[in-house]
Amino acid sequence: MELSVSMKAIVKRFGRVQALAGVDFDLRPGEIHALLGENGAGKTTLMNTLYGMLPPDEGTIAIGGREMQFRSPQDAIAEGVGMVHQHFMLVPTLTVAENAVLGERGGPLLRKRDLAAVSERLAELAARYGLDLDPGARVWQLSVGEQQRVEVLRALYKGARILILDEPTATLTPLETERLFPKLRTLAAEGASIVFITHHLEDVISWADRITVLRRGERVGTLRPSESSAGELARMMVGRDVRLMQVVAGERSVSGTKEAPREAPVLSIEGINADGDRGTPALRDVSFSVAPGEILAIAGVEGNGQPELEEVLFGLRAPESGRVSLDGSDVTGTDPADRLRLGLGLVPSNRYRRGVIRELTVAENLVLDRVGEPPFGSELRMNRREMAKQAEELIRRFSIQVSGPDQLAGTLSGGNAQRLVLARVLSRELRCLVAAQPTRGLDVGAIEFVWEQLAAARDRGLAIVLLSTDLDEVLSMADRCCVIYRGRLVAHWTREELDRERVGLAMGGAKEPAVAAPAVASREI
Amino acid sequence: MSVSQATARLIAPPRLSRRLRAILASAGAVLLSLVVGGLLIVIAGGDPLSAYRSLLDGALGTPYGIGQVLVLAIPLVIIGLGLALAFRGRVYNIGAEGQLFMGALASGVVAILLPVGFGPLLIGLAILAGVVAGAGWGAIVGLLRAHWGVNEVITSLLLNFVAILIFTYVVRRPLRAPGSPDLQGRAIQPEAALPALPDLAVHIGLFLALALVPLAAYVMARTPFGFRVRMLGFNAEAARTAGVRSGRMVVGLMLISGGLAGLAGALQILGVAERLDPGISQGYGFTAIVVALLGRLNAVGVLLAALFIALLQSGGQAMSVIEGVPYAIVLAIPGVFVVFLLIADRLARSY
Amino acid sequence: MDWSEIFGPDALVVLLSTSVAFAMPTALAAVGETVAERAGVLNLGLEGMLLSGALASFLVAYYVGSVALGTLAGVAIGIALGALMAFLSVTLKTEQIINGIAIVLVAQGITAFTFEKLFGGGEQPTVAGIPDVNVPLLHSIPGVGPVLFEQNVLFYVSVAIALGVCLLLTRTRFGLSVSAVGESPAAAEAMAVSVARTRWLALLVGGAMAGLGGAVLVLGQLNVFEEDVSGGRGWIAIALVIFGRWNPLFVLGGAFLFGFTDALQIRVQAVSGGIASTVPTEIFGALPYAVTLVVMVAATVWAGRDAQPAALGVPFRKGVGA
Amino acid sequence: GDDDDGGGGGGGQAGGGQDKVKTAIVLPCATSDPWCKQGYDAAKALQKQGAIDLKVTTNAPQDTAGVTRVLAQYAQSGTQLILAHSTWQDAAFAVAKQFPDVDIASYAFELRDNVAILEEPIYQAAYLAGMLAGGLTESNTIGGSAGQDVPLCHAELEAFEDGAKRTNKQVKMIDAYIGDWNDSAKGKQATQAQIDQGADVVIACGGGPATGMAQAIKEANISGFGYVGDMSSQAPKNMVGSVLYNLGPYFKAAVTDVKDDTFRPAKRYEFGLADGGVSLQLNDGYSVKEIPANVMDQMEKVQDQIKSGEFKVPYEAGA
Ligand SMILES: Nc1ncnc2c1ncn2[C@@H]1O[C@H](COP(=O)(O)OP(=O)(O)OP(=O)(O)O)[C@@H](O)[C@H]1O
Ligand SMILES: Nc1ncnc2c1ncn2[C@@H]1O[C@H](COP(=O)(O)OP(=O)(O)OP(=O)(O)O)[C@@H](O)[C@H]1O
Ligand SMILES: [Mg+2]
Ligand SMILES: [Mg+2]
Repeated sequence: MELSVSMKAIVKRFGRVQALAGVDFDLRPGEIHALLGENGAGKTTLMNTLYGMLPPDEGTIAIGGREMQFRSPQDAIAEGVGMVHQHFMLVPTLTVAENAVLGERGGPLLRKRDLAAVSERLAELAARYGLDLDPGARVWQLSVGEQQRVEVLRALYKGARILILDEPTATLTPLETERLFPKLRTLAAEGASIVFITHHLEDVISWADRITVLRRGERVGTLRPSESSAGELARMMVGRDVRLMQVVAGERSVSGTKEAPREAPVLSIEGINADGDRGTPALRDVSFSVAPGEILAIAGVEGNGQPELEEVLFGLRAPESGRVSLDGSDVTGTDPADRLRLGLGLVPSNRYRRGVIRELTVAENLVLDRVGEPPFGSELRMNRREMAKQAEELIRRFSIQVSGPDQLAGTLSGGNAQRLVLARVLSRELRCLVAAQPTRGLDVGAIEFVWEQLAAARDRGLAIVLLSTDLDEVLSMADRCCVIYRGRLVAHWTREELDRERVGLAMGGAKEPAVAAPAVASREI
Repeated sequence: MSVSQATARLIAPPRLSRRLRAILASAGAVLLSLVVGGLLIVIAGGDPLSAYRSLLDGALGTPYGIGQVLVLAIPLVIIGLGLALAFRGRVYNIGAEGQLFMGALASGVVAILLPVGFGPLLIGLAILAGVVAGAGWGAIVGLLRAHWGVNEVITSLLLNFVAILIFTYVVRRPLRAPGSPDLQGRAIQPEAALPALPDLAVHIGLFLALALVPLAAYVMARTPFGFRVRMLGFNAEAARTAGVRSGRMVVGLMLISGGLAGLAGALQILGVAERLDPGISQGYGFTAIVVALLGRLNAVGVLLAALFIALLQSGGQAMSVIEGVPYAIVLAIPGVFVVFLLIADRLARSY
Repeated sequence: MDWSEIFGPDALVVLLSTSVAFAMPTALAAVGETVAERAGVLNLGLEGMLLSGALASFLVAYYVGSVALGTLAGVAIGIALGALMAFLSVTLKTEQIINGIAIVLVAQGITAFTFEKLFGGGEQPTVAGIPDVNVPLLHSIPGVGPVLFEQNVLFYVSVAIALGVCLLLTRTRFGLSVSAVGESPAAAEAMAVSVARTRWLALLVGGAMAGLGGAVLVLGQLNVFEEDVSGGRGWIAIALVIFGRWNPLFVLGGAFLFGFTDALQIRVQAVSGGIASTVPTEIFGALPYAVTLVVMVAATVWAGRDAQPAALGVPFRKGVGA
Repeated sequence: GDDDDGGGGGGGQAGGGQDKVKTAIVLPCATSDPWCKQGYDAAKALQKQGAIDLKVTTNAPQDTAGVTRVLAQYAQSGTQLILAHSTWQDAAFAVAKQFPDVDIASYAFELRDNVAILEEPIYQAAYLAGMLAGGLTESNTIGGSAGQDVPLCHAELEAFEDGAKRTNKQVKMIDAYIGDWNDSAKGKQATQAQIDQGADVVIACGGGPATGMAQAIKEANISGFGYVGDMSSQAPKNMVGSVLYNLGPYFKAAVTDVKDDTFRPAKRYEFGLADGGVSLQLNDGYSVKEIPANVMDQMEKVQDQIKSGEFKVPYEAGA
């Protein structure tokens, strides 16, 4: 049978970095093909060359047996290649239909009527593949899951027969994930070829027909799920054995909850209401508190208020009403500078937006929030020597892979950037830590490290609020767990009550009357 | 992409080999713009070689000529330093011209009206008034942006017009020079005039400008404040998360850059015009933007860029006088130069 | 003072019709700038483009004797400077603010030089004006008629083009690409919209509009050229884009509001006669700037900043993700 | 616009060519601008007569420091007399102090030993223009627009009004100050506003306002007076005439003083209507309407009275 895609010996360099060192990859009609690898292994880069976004430095690409030289996505789209990017490639201010039309060749005019025709066609496709969507909605109004559907729909609208999905499940609920794959299966059954990139080994095992593993720009192998196991795949990716999540979780539960002393809460919020960026309500009457030595997980799917909660907790967003207290004193109106001083730390959900400053060195980034404080100098002079010393120390302690403290932070891989953020935040004297999506997009090795750090911090007596969309993370780390849905806390469980099914359902909005307890505050202490 | 890579590149510390390439690029740009300038001179009917000789001669041939270059460079350096700092924090103050005029006005009012017989005190007060007024005028912009996110490019730009109108009113009505047929304000008290260096005929504000360069360099590179400014410029969100109070920083940067522009205005009044006179500036506040950016938002760079632009303008005037080519050519050459510098610089980076 | 001499129906019609006409150069430049900024490029070179457009159109009209060719020449030079801006800002990706200021400097020098070279020492040259044309039927509509339909041909052309550009942004594929490129260039590029190409075109449109504005100023209104004839209109146009929140129709409206306050202050001086001696004329002069400032601040406070294209001022580098 | 005569600055022979005064004129605008053209023409005329060696700078910078550099450059290169044709007192003083050998004439309002004052009594001619305006107006409304409300312009507009009142008691005058010397579009708008208020004879003060005024009267087909230079070519049918400022007598006097070594202590040069320094030049092509003969007679009579010193036009500089 003719291969739908055959990539041979693809090489791609970025300056001195060799992202791909001669990778072969092929794709059969009607198959779902998973692409696995650590952060920075080259998965996205490989697919970008297939999609015409990046020209390969060496190697050949054939589609349906014909060799291609894509100079732009335009060429690839014309050959039936569609891609759903890791970071969605949608213009938030435009409507779904406008996003679909974008880049399409055709007459210069684009009248209301033309857009209406597009909408109609989109609605048709949506109905056929069960991707319900309003083509007239503006993208910024859509949840992440919906945005992903827009991406898929757009690719189909453009006639994609080869569909690439880059980490499609990273931001979806378990429920949404479960809905996505059957749809992909339907597509594949109609003859389309699908590649999906993921870090979730279970998804791979349950849904892929074949699996290709990349490591450091090279292909380690291609196999079938039946020939493999999660542990095996993890070893292939990392090149060594990895303690899987359950292990970390198990250890923690031994040293954690059971004996954790119940003290007065460090951080508590009451009746918080807050608006999102576009002025629509994002948090409604949210209350909770967290005590020293415990991790309170707030689980939720993207688009339900986690980022806003993160911001309100750290003083980056002013709530419309409600109260935030730290160690008993009201800090509602204070800014991050004040809260840092009071011993609150934040591991931000978007590490490049809030966590590191790419243009500064690793050493500078490690003391971002402490310049001017002893021992790093005074307001009149920064002590560069102390900063360097601190950097060396933290780089060692947190195993940050850098060529030296003067390397620019922007050149770090995602996992290392996250280590840097953790190193900075945890090297302060903290009373309380807000950790938002601390392992998003990280590979298994890096996740392991972050979890260990958080658990250790908790064991040192920190109060930790963990905001996460990742069910595994919540199940592994939480001493207590709430679910946030549409801006409200809808459930509350202790560690003993936690259950994958329950949490997953609650994150998806399903009612669970048995456990849901609105009077969160009364259950504490 | 929250941070402009271009600014990032401007702010990032250059490496040595890059520095060499940058120097070569600048040299190339100088050469190219001299060629284009020469072409214009030929069109105007002049001889480019002798024109350029007279450019250098006029600017640097005599102590007085050198002094004139310095007189022009002083406000450019002072304003340029403030703008460099503000631009590092991505606070785009386009209103230095207005801040200069407000500073000049306040300092002139003090120097004309305050009955203080003791020169140094009067000068000190007049300068202080200039700094405060410039800073205050800048602060309006800063507060509007800090509190409501009002775009500072526009507010500062519009306030230029308003400041100049206020200045015009004062020199036309309450403080008009008696007998003047035109827009000229009263002369300052003789005690308030800045002493000038002999031969060079440069007022002693020169030393202030020169002292500000290392000070600004120190603030930018060595103090937590300078560091926070860079944080803000690279990534305002991350800076805020790391405890930088961005609102205060924006207001602070507007106070500083406005205050320095006000200082420049005060020096123009006390050292150059010695009266309230609209002729204290012809777009210095705008030229200083070019100075700040050409100087790569770097204190020493600002000094060099200011000297270079001043040399070009001053020498250009000499050239037009000696060679009889229209002065308008001189207006065009800095712009042409900047364009070529941008191109050459960019090419040097990519190869 | 008799306010009916300003706001009475007849007076108001006259006031509106002059302010609409005088605001036209600024309005054209501002609408063009809207296109460029919507595509993510802050073009501060507008003043230089207006000025060059003014000179080019004047020279061609003067030597060739054709207003139409003169207008085209103004547009052409605007496009040329737009191309320079695009080359620097899009192709070379150098700092947009400095590019714009450099263009203004070059334009000011070269126009002054050229004009002096050609006409120095002679009589001040003038070109023939364009007569007003009353649009049949429409001009007799009470109120609107005299304001909009008793103007010169260039005025009608300008209105048509300004509205055309508004439609270009809202009703064409190009307009959609412009919005996408200014809002999220990476997404646009992924959808095969060339960011570089779109920004180039947007800057060419912006340059053309500014050049046209210069032509309208000189050929439609003044019939003479002078050094710095643009008189800061380019800067005001940039302010108006932000004022109009990047919506071409609001920008157009803002330009006319600015023109109206400017005409109003002159009118108040004319009507009041004596008032000029008691109230400082500078207060009148400051009125348009103050109104613009206040409305802009109010609009920002009220509606927030989100109208600004997210990628405004940020050079796009292929392959460097967000 | 370059006009170095022959050798220029380099060829200064010691002693020999003493009869030609080495002169430079520094102009704030292009020589096509009426103000600068008047100065330029007067200097050129002296050059043609062989009285001076002439160098010209046009479009000089507007800032005091910039002008100072230009003037200093001339002073340095052996120029004897600098005609600084704008209100450049401070720059002139600075250069005069630094280069005590040079003589400068400028629109100053204080004297220095080597800086002479040029006066511009254009208001005298404006008075005559006003007299005609009074006779020409049908609406009894006249207008004047100026760049700034400074004494020079204020006096001109007041004199225009006074003159008009002399021939027509009912005349009402509308003033406007546009706040800008160069913006012709605003100047045009100001005149149009006055026309809308019923003005049918207008005058202006300043380059931008005057240019704009010329365009406005042409469009509205009403009458107006040119400012400083002969502006009739800009509105050939509508310019009644122009109030001229003739620099010939001024420059001639200054050059003669330099030549005769009588320049110092420097003096105030003032040549009014009587001395040909200002005049009202009528435009033959004017055709909006007939100038009433009696008004013309009256005007000419007053003109003679001014010349003979019998009548003095009041100088009202404003607040
Ligand atoms: N535009 C670029 N410029 C320079 N280096 C790049 C660029 N894009 C990717 N790289 C580098 O190439 C390598 C492969 O990156 P790629 O994004 O393909 O990894 P990935 O496997 O998709 O990782 P992740 O799981 O984090 O998404 C990394 O070292 C990365 O830093
Ligand atoms: N240190 C780096 N980190 C991230 N990306 C890099 C780095 N060095 C190079 N790249 C990427 O490598 C590619 C080539 O770099 P270069 O700077 O030469 O190109 P460029 O400036 O984007 O070129 P052009 O102006 O033609 O678009 C770019 O896509 C750039 O993003
Ligand atoms: Mg990646
Ligand atoms: Mg990836």
